[in-house]
Amino acid sequence: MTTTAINDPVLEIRGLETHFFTRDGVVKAVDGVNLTVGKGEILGLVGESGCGKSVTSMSVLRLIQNPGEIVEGTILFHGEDLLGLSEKEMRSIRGDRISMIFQQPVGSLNPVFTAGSQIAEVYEIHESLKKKAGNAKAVEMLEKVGIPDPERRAKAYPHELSGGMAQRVMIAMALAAGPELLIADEPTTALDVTIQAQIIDLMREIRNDLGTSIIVITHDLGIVAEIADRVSVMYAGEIVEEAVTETLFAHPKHPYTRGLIGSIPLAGDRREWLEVIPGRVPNLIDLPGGCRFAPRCKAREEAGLKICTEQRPELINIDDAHTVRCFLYQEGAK
Amino acid sequence: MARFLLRRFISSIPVIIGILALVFALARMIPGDPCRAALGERATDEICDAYNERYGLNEPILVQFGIYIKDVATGDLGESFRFGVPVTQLLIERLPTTIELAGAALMIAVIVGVPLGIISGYRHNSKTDVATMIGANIGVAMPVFWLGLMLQYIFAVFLRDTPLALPPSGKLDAGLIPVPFYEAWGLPMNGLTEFLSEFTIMNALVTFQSEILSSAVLHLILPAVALATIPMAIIARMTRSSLLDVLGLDYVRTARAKGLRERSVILKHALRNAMLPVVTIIGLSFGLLLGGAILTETIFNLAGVGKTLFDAITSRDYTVVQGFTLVVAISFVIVNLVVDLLYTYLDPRVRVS
Amino acid sequence: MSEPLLHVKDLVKTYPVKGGAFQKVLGTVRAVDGVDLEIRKGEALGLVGESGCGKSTFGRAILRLEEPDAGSVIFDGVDVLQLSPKELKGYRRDAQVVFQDPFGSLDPRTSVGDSIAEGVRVQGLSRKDRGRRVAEVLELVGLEPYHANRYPHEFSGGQRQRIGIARALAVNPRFLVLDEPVSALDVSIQSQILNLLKQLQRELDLTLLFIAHDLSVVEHLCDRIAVMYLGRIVEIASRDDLFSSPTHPYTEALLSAIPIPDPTVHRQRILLEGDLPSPLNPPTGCTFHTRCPIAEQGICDVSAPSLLSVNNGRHEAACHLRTGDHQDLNRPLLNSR
Amino acid sequence: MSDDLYDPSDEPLEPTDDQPLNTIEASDAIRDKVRMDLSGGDVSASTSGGLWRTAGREIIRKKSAIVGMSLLSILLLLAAFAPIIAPYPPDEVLFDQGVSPRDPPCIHLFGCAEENSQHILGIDGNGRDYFSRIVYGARVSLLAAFVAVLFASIWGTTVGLIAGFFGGWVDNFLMRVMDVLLSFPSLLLAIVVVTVLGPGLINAILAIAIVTIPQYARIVRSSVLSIREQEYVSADQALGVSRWRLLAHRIFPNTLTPLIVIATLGVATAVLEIASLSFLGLGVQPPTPEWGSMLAAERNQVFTAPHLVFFAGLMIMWNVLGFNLLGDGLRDAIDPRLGR
Repeated sequence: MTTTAINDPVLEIRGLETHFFTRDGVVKAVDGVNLTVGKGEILGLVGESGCGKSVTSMSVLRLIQNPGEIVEGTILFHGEDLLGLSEKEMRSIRGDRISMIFQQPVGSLNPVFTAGSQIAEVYEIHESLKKKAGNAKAVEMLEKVGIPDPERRAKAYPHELSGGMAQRVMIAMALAAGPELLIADEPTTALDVTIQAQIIDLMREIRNDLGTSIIVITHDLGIVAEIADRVSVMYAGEIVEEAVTETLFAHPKHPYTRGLIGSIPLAGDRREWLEVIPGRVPNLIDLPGGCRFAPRCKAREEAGLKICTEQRPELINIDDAHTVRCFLYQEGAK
Repeated sequence: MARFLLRRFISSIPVIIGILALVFALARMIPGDPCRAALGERATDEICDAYNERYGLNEPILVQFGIYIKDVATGDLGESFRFGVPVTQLLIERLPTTIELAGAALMIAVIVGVPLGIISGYRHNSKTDVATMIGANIGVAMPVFWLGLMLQYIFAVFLRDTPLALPPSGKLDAGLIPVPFYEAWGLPMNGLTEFLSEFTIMNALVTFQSEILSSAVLHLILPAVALATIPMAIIARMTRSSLLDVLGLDYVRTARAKGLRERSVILKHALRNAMLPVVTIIGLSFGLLLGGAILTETIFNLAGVGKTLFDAITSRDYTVVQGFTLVVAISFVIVNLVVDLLYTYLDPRVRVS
Repeated sequence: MSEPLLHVKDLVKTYPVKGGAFQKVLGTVRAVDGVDLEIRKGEALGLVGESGCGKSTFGRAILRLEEPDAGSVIFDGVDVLQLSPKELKGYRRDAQVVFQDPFGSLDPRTSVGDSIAEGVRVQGLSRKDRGRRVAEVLELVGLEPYHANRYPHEFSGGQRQRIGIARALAVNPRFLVLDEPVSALDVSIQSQILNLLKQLQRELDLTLLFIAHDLSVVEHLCDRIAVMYLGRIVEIASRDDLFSSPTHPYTEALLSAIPIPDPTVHRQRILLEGDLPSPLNPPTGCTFHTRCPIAEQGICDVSAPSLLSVNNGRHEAACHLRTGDHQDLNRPLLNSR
Repeated sequence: MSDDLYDPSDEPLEPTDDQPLNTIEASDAIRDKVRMDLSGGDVSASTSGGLWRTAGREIIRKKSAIVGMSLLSILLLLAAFAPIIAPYPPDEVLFDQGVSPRDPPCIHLFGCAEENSQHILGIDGNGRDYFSRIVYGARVSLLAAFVAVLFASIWGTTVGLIAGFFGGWVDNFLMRVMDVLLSFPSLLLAIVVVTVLGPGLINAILAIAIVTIPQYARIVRSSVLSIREQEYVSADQALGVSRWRLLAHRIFPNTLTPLIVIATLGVATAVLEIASLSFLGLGVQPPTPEWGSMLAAERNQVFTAPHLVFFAGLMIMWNVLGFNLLGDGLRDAIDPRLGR
C-alpha cells in the first residue's frame, strides 16, 4: 500500500475543530485537523496523551458528548459529509460502515450481557436479524477472529475473558457488519506484549483479507511502524507531520517527530543517552501563539527563527506526500 | 446458584445470633422488674420469686440466654403481659398491617422514584432534572410524622367535601368488619389462614368484598404516601447518580459506536447496570420503612408492628418488645438476603464466583 | 564483575485465595515460586515479564514490603528476612524503591518536602538537616528546592516521578528497586526519566533492580536481564547475550513481540498461542509448555526445568529442550502462523 | 481535569490483573456506598488529589452548597441570638397577658387589632408564644444533632481505623458487631436504647450516636483498606516509617475527607432522628422548646390549629435540608468526578 491509495479515499477529514466548553475555558482538543484514509489503507495516528487523537476519532463517529462539540470542518465518508447527516442516518453508519474498538477491551464490553449477544446486537441493528440468527453469526465471527471454542466463548460474560480475548471479541463486534473503516483507539495499550503482537497481526490480516481501511490511534511508534502504511503525527490538537511510514521513520522532518523517535529506546540500539523533548505538552485552553511546539523546540533556537512564536505555521508539502507543519521548511521563513 | 444462596445464608448466621444476643440483652437492661411489670406493683416478694423461678429468671444469664434461644427456635416468643396473649398471636394480627403498609409505600417509592431518576439522569441538567432534584432534596428532608399530619390536614380538612377527600386514620371505615377468606371459603382457621386473612386488601380481593376493599385502599393511601416519600426521594437520587455514572463508562460508548439509538443505549445497556446499586438501596429502604412505620402507624392510628412495638416499649411489655424487635431485625436480614439474590441475578460478575 | 550486593535464594511468596462463607482458603497462588537471583554491586539488573508474572511481588518481597514464605535475601552478607523490625532500619536506608503510579505514590495531603523528608526523619536527622537534604535531592533529580513546599497535585506525572525518585534517594541508598517507573508516563517524558535514572546510577554508584514489562526500556538501562514467567525466572543473561542469542522460547517470543519503530525491519514473528495460564492452577512441568511452540509431550509437561548454564557461560536458561538432557539447540521454532 | 476529559490514553500502560469479585464483599461494598446515599449521597473512599484549598474553591462554585450554607447560617443566627430575636422567653406562660390557648397568629401588619399583643405564630396550648419557642428550638436541634454526630464519628472512626489497620480477627469481630447493629432499623434501635437509658435529651443524643457508629466505622474501615494499598503507604514502609506513624500521618488524614462529608450528611439524619424521638416523647422533655416535642404536643390539634404543627415541622425540614445540601456540595467539591 502506498500513497496512491489516497486517490480512492474512504474518509477525508477537512479542517476539523472539536472543542470542549469547560468551566475553565474552551479546550481546543482538535483544532484544524486534516486526514485522509484510502481504501484498504492503514493510517497510524500518533501522539501523546491529550493531543486530541482520540477526540478526532470520536468526532468521526459523531460521538462527542457534552461539553464537547464539533465546531468546524467536514468529514467526508465516500464523499458524503457525515456532519450534515441526521442523527438517524448517522446511526445507520455507526457500527455498520464505520466501527470502532477501544483501549480497555474488558471495560468496553457491557458486563451484564454475554459476548455473543453483544456481537449479535450488531446484526439485530444493522441487518434486522432475529436474535437466534444473530447469535449464530456471532459465533461465526468469533471463529474468524481466532477465538478457540467460539461457541463456549459466545456464552461467556466479559469478566470471564482475558484482555486479549476481550479485544478479539471487540474486533469481532466491530467487523460484524463488514465495515469499510475500522477505527482502533489504542487497541493494544492495555495488553501484554505477547498478546499485543497477536492483535496487531489480526488487524493486519483483516486489512489484507477484507480490504478494510483502518485508522490505528496510538502513542506507541513501534506499533505504527509495524502496521501502518502512512502516519500522521498529532501535537496539541493539530497534525504536525504526515508521511508514508518508511519515509517518516527514515526522514522525520518536524522537530517534534524527530524528538519523539529519538526519545524511545529501540531494541538493539545502544545509545548512551536518549533524546529528550524538554518541557511538557501545552495547556489546550491557553495555547501558545504561533507554533504550538515552539516553547519546547530546540531546532527553532538553533535556527534562530523568530516567526515560530509569532505566526501559526501551515502544513506544507515538502516531498511526495510528505507534509509538515514547520517554518524550518518554509521558503522565506528565515 | 443454590450453593451461593446457602453460602450467603450461612454467612448471616453470626449476625442473627448477634441480633438474638442484643435483643436479649437490651430487654434485660430495660429498667424495671419484669415480675412487677407483669403482675403489677403490688405483687409480693414470694409471688415474684415463684414467678422468676417459673420463667427461669433466677438462672445465670447465659442459661437464660440458652433458654431464650431454645424458645425462639421452637417458635415460642413468650406471652404479652399487657394483652395476655402469646406474642406470636400478636404478630399474626399485627404484622400483615405493616407489611401491607410498607409494601404499598415501597411500591409507590419504586414506581415513582425509578422513572423520575431515569428521566433526571437522562435529561441531566434540564429543567425536569433540576425540579426533580429539588423535590428529592425536600423529600429526603421531610420528617415523616410531620408529613403525615400535614397530609391528614390537607385531605381530611382542607379538601373535605371534595372528591379528593381521604380518611385521615384507621384501617377501615367504622363499622366495617371484613369476613376472613377462610370463613368465606370454608377453610379451617389456623395460624396461617388467620395471618393471611389479616392482609385486609388481599383478603377483600379474593373474597370480593368490594366495600371493604375500597375503604381499605382509601385508608391506605395517606399513610403509604407519607411513608413512601423519603425512600422515593432516595431512590430517585440514587437512580439518577447511578445512571450518570454508568453513562460515562466505556461500554456505553461501545453501544453508541455500534449504532444503537440513544433510547436503547440508556434503557438496555446503561439501565441494567445502573439498577444494580438501586436494587441494593431498595433493600436498605426497607429498614427505613420499618423505622418510619413506627411513626406512620402512630400518626395514622394503625395497629401494626410499629405502633404495637412503640406501645409495648412505653408500657414495658418486654416480651412484646423482645419478640417484635427480633422479627423486625430478622426480616431486615432476610430482605437483604433477597436483595443479594436479586443482585446476583442481575450481575453476572457476582454470579460466577 | 564485582561481588554480589544482593543474593536472593529460593524465594517463595504465596497468596492465599479465600472464598466461601467462612473465608476458607481455597488455594494458594505462588506469585514468586522459588527465585534465585544475584545482583552485583553497581550493576543494573532488569527483571522483565508480563503482568501477573510475579515481578512486582518479587520486588516488594526483597524489600520486605511483603513477608516472603520461604527463602533468603542476603544483602551485603546479612539475611534481611531474619532481621527484627528494629534491625531492619539499616536495610531501609540501604534499599529503596520507586513505584509505577506517579499519582498514587505520593500522599496528596503531605507537601512534597515532607514526603521526601520522611525517610531521613526515621533515620534520625534533625529538622534543619532534613530541610537541607530535601533541597539537595530535589536538585539532584532536576527540580528546584522551593518545590518542597508544594503539594503533589501541583505537579505533572513526570515531575511526580522525579519526586518519587528524590524520596528514595534522600536516605542515600545503595540499592534501588524501580517498579515500572516509566510505564505510566508519556513517551517524551519516559526518556527524561530514563536518562535521569542512568545518570543517577553513575553519579551515586547505585545498584538497580529495574522491573518492567517493556524489554526495550530495560535494554536501554540494564547490564543484565532476567526474564520471569509465572513466578519463575526462565532466563537470565547479560543484555547482549539475551538479545543476540535468546535461549528460552519465551524470551524469543517476547523479543519478537516488541514492536520495532523501524518499518524497514521485517521479522519473523513468533506468536504465542493463548493467554497466560491462571497462576492459581499453573500447568504441570514447565509452566510455559502450554504456550510453547517447541514443547514436547512427555518431557516438558512432566518435570519442571531448572536454570542451567548455556554454553558454560553466565547465561542461564530453564528449558529442557535447550539446556537440559534433551538439549538440541538446532530445534527450530515452529511458527504458529 | 481537562486532560482526562477526552483522552483515555494516560491510563497506566500495564493492566492490573482483574481480581475475581468475592460475592459477599462485593455486595457489602455496594451496600456501604449505597448506605451513604440514605443520608444524601455517596462518597468514594479514595480521594483524588483535591486538597482543602481546592475543595474550598469548588464549594463556592456549588449551588447546593451555597443554598445549604445560607439555610444553616440563618438557623445559626436564630440559635445564637435567640434571646434577642425571640420576643418572649420560651417557657413564659402568657395567660395573664390576655391570651388563651392556641390563639391564632396576631400580626399587626396583617390587620390584627393593635390593642392585642403581637404573636406572629400564635400561642401554643400552654399559653406560650409559639414564635419564641420556635426560635429557641434552633439551639436544641443544632446542638443535639452536632453532639450526636461528633460522638458517633469519633467512636466510629476509632473502630474503623482499628478494624481496617489491624485486620484479622479484630476486624472480623468488630465488623460482625457493626453488622448486628446495622440489622436494626436505626430509629427502632434508638428507641430501644433510649428506653434502656431512660428518656431525655442526653440519652436521646447518646442513643442516636450509638446506632450510627457502624456507618462511620464501615466507611472509615473501607477508606483505610484502600489507603493501605496506596503506593505512598508502601513507599513510607520502605523508608521504615512505623505503623503508628503511618496510621496517624498517612491513613487517618486521608480518611478524613470522606468522613467529613458523611458526618455533614449525618447531622441531617441526626436532626431528623432526634426530632422523631422527641416526637415520640422519648427525647427532649417539655418544657424545653424542641421542634419534635412541640409538634407532638399539638399533634391532636392538627385539624383545628394546623399552624402549630406546620411551623415546627418546617423548621426541622429546614435544618435537615441545610445539612444535606451542604454535605452534597462538600462531596461534589471533594470528588469532582461526581460533581454534576
